[in-house]
Amino acid sequence: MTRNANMEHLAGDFYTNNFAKTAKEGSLILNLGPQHPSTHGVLRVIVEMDGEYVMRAEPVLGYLHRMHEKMAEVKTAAQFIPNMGRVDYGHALAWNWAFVGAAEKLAGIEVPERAEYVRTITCECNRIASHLLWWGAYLLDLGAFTPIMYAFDDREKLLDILQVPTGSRLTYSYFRIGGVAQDLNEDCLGRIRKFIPWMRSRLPMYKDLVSDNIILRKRIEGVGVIEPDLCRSFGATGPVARGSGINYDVRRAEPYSIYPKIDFEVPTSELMDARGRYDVRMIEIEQSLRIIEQCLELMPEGDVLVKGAPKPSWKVPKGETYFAVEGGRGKIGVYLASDGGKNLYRTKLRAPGYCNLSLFAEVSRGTILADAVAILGSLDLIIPEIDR
Amino acid sequence: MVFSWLHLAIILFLVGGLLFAGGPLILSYLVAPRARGGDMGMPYECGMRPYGGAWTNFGINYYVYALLFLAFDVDVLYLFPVASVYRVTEGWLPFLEMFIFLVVLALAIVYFWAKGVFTWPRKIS
Amino acid sequence: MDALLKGLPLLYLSACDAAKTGKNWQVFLPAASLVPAAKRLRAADYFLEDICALDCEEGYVVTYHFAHFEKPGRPSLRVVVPHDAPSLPSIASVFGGAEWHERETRDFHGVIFEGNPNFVPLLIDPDMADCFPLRKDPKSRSKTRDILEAGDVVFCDPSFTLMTPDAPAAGQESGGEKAATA
Amino acid sequence: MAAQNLVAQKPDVIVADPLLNIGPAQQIMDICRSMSLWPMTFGLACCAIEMMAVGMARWDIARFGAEVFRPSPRQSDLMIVAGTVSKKMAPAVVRLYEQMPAPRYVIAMGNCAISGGPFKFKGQYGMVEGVDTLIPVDVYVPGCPPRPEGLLEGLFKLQEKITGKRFWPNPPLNGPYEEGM
Repeated sequence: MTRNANMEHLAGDFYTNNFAKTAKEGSLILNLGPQHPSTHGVLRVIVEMDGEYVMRAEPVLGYLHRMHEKMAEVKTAAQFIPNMGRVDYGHALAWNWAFVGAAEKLAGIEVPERAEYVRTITCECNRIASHLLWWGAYLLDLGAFTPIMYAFDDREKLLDILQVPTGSRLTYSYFRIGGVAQDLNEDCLGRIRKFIPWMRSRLPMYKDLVSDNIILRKRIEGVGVIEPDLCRSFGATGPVARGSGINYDVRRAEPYSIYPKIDFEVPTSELMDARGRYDVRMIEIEQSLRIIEQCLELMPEGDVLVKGAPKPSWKVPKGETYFAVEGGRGKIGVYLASDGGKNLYRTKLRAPGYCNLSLFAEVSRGTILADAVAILGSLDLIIPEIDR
Repeated sequence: MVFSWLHLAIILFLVGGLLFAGGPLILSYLVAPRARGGDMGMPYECGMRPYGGAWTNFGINYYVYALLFLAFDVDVLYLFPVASVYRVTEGWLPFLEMFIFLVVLALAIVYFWAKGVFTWPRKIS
Repeated sequence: MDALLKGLPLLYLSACDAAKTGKNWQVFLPAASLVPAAKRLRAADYFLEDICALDCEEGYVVTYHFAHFEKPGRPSLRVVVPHDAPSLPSIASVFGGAEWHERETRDFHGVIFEGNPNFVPLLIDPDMADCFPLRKDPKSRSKTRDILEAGDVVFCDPSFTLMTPDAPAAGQESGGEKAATA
Repeated sequence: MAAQNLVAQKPDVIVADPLLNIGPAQQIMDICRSMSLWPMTFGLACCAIEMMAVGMARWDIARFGAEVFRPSPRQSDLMIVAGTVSKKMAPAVVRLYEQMPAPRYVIAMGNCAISGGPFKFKGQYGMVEGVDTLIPVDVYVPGCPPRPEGLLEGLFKLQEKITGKRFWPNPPLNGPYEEGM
């Protein structure tokens, strides 16, 4: 059937024309486009379909490019911290930590002991909230509406806890260079202590309600198999790599802050498919609870901001540095280069979602569209982190 | 043809049905404001301009599903008369006959199942 | 690390102080030996973390950060490309993930990577594909030696003057223990 | 209202008045419309998560009729622009707005959608500063991201704009809830 490309309405745009150059004649080219319920924001995937099968997929990015790296050049180090809360609103505190840690590493600033513990507790709480957000949204992709209600119910409890010290619900700018902005008062610590048993009582119910549900198991088992070598070739880290049996966690590989003193395991799964990634994230929620518990006991007294902490007009000293943190989605890296000027000379943000998504084209070749959506959800994507 | 109240009821019922279905359509056509122009006429594809028409050829395995549906559609056709008289029959014989009729049809599903029509393996071409 | 890159023409090889710069090795390469070095790193099971271009006076310093799942340490390969003709061979054939990193560097700095399988703008709108936002205007660029750490030099090609501190005052060799993790 | 937005400049995009335009009937129609606004899932960035939180059990937008988040513009009459609109996304926003049947309303949620918000700086190259330069906006909900209560208040403001009357009690200004305002 000749394709009536002359009709202006069906002419496609720059990316589809570029994609269609190497498309097989007679295959259907679809946009799993920017405005799509399963892309969690504005990720666009062009797929070449043969009936139900996805023959070829190409993610197109940039629909939420917010120029973080350009902003870093016009702002001082302290002014850039709110940006860190908005790069990845799922696990914003990990990005705060990455940027602030990089600046401290470059300037050689020592953070007081209590601030390290406050950072670990809030970052792990944020990781649980991020995993709950992923869990609810992933089940929503696969068509189940109830789990996201439970997930958000628990997540709201966490947001109420984190809202007290940080002041916002989602886009935190709570860390400062040299410590944190505010201490965790008794009320907040009490709530965290009450939250841990509550969450532990919920996880078995999640396991019965969802994890062992035959429909979910049929949808994600054997779907989206990612070999370890593929992870290595595309640089996938975090639960995506751990779901393929790679025991790599930045908290263990490049230990920072007080993680060496905390006893927790790094869950990996040999299943290498969407089920493996699902199990890894669910176990990580329990591990984060264990970390928070130990931090609550070991936390010393003291102030949370180092004496003479840098003022907002503080200039980052000359030199370059690279600091990596384990975020909810993988290895978050911040590369700072400064020539001693008022603003940072160059800031490069290494987003885990960016590398995890780059292997989607490879993994989704030849699957049916429903599985491609299940693979996309299992990669746990937050689009502003990918587009930066 | 003798006119009886039953016919009137049927006609009224027909008109009621038409009104019930057509009413909201006509009403909304009259009362609702209408938006026109811009990309209203363009097929919606996640906010992007679609590439090429959707008039492409389909995979063969959909044809098999159509066959299966047809088999069971006709099957139900035969069950209607049986259902209407089933109450007055007695003994197990009619049930047994119907059971054999259904088992023969179920063989079609077993055959397709064995051929792997219901599994959608990954096609790495 | 030097064992890994033996036999390749290098410009400069130095071990850096990981506590401050986060990197263990810093290798300046000519553009020609980029792909062979990437192949060796791929064979040694390193994965590409990211590609980041630094706009300095001498040109764009394109830095490839690598990391390893088992072995700690972060080697970084650096290539200096001139401002007027910024082009490099693509390593997308070796590391699949490099295709996006290279397209992003092209979007921000305009560095051309030959051999990239799908070299269209990735993050920037195709209509304004040539705005190259992260390019600095010439007067606000600073020298590479102001930013980059020299580290303790293992090998330095005589022709390579980028990192040699011009004035003795700037010759602060940062000692740093020799993190010779290959 | 911002300077002429893009859609207003397009001569062929018009919303024709209904054939049968009887005042009281339209008022009843407006009350029904405002009580069953179907928003389109158009979450762009951080505000999308707050929009999801509004749909969930704690803030429960279902009490006000707007629970059904339709993915397609064809079946929705309220577009909540929740997040930053980049220049690459601008044509898609305009196209989605034009593909919505009349009557259609727009809530600009979050500072990015209102005026570019935190990403407005000198030398900014990739973002549309304010959705009202693209499409006509009915209600602006400030905040970065606005709290779910803020979005609910925005929905009430839109319902008030459609019907001219506020149906829900005003938020307690100081102290406990005050009777009818």
